Amino acid sequence: DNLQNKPSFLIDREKFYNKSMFLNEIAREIFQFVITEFKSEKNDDIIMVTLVDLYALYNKTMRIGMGYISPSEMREACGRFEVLGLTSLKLKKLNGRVLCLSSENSFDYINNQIIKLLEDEPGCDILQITQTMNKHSTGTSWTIGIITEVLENCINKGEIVIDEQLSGLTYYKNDIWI
Amino acid sequence: MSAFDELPKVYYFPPLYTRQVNSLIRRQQIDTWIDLILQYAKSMNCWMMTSEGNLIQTKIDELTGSDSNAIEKKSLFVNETIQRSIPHTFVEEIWTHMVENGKAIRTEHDIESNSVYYIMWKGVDLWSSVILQWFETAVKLNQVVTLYELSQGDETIGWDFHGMPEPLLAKCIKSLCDRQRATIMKDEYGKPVGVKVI
Amino acid sequence: MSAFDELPKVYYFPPLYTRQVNSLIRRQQIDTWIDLILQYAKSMNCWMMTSEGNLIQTKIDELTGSDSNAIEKKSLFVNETIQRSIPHTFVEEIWTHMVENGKAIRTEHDIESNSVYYIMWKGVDLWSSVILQWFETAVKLNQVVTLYELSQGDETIGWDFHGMPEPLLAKCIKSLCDRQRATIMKDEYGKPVGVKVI
Amino acid sequence: MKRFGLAALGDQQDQRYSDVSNDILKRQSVELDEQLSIFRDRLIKFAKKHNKEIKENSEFRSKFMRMCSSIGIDPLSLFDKDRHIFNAEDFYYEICVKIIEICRQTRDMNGGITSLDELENGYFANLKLDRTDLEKSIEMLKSLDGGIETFQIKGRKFLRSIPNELTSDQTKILEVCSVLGYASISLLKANLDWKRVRSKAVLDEMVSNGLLWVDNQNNGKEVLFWDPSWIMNLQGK
Repeated sequence: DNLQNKPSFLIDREKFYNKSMFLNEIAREIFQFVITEFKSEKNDDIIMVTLVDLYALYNKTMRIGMGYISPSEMREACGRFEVLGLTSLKLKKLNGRVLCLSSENSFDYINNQIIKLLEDEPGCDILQITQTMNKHSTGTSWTIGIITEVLENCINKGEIVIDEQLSGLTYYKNDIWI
Repeated sequence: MSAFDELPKVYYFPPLYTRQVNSLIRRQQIDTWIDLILQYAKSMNCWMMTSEGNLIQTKIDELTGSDSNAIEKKSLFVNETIQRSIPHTFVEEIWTHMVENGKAIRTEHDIESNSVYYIMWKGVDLWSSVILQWFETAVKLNQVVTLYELSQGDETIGWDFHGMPEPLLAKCIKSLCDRQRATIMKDEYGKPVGVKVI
Repeated sequence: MSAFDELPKVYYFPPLYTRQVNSLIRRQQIDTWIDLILQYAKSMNCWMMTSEGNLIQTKIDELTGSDSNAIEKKSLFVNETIQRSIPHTFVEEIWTHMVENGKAIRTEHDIESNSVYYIMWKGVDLWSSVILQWFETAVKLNQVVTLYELSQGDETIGWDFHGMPEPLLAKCIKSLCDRQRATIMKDEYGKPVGVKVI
Repeated sequence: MKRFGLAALGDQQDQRYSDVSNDILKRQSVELDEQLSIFRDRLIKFAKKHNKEIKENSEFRSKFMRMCSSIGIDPLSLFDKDRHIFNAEDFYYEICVKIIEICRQTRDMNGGITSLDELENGYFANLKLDRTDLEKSIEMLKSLDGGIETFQIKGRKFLRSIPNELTSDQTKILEVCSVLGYASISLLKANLDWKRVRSKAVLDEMVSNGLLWVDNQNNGKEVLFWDPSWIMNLQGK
């Protein structure tokens, strides 16, 4: 299942009669790529990745030698998932500012995991949180970008409070102020 | 200082010292600080605090009757155990709320260019009731009692306004005056010195 | 010394010399120092550095074959241009990280009570591969070559391990031994002097 | 085992990102540079000579580019804007990818803020591209909706790669930094007439967020707070 070394099928821009067909094919490939590469070991179906991170990784992994796709092609391709019957991943905007591709319930799942982690280890910084969250997966299932947004959301909701020191920002579960 | 050890666990919660971004949470955080200040001042039996979190103990010289202020070295706002302290700008926000809620009254005097606040672990109205109660219990109605006697006299020992700075006592009694229950006597400089409760 | 001028711009960034309090920044800062040490040692074609940041040039007397160490006067950790230097305690923290990452190996000898480190601008394994490559290219397999020849001989000129101190060469070759590709010959005192690569 | 990884986008310590350019070139094997540059020259010649074949045979093209990538050769250095292996737009897409990687890797160094000067003259220095190419690519990145945006400080353009917007006080401090490289409590007093407590609060906050570096060797005088984007104005290579 090593996608990088064995490209199963080359999606060559020039072989497509029109852009739409090309995008459909790209959409399928992106979908497959995300499903394979971003699943966590324990929870296959919990996937969440920012489009920015995905754009860099997908191109560097799958498009080398094929011609990279453009940011807008990536966006458009992801927008076609539903029509193509690829329903398990959807575009979702986090905190009104960062566009992600995510499976259903993944946000709540990561949210809960982080809170649980902070309950056990109060005062982690974002790097520790990201590392701990990915401890059980072979790669990195959740990037710092995703963890940042989930944390931001928790802070906005009041579930997490911050300790801002010169040494950096650390996070605590809020079980004091409701 | 052992008085810090008496404080609730939240005092050792590091995020308490960072101004929280969520406004609802911050509101509660500020309330927590107000409670801590009140509780700390009360447990130390103290009436004044600098804006920097240092309590001020008023010492009365028994011979001359003159008073002097001793400032606690340690600030409530600096937690050495967990090495945290509240940033100045946030401290100011806390005092603003505290004054608005009537839990602190800014005095007219600064110490080392820091403002000084009376810490109202009871509100002015509640204090005036307690004082009134003392006048009734001690059978002091319709006679002039000096503020010095109220604050330092043997007869108020055991009452929790014992030791209250005279200007603060005057403020509390002012509320009795407003209810036509008291008259304040002033010295030749206009400074309140005695009170008659009717 | 012009070698400093060859260093990247970040070497002239004043806060690089203050231990950063922000832990994420500090990680970057330490990595930057490790890169600078490696790059500097490499550009000077030098293998050893004192813990204080002075490179050590090993000079071999061509007649006697004995070696002596010359210490560079200027330390990498002192930047005279911008008048900054790294404090001792922070220097130690950097060395600790560097050793942990296999980018430096502490030698057994101190100079003027400072530790001395081998600077590994290639890792041990990479060096052993390069050395192996030399044996193959120079058709020296299955014969004993002295460490002196490897380090100082004309035949290794142009190879970047030329000039490598013998104890470090021995360490790198040790990794070939572990892979059953080499045998080390020792003198009567147990000091490695030669190697046979198979 | 994965041969590439998100690790590179988050955690630089993680060496799993064997996919290259950054790790091998920059970190472990500076020494490979010379050998690679010879090899790279040959590859470029090869690519130019066989441009047509490479273009037409997608299987070969893919393998060729993968090989380049696996030995740490940036496609941007193989083919410039005018002589691109695919079409001119690909050149910009490659810049897009590289910008994302640079932003992720330097995040801890600069708190997510990089000047366009630094991108152009630092990270893209050896590649044939100019400011307009960079700006065009950054504009393209907008459709990913990831909070990557440019902003200006005193006419100088910066790229912000994490979605936290700067507060107006933080921006003012960066403005002060744009003159000498640093800010300090007395500089802020002199330029903005800020009180000590305000300056301290904002400076501390920016240190916490990784936006400023502390310098306490200012001849025993007050602490200076340096903007890492100043590095490119310094002496050295």
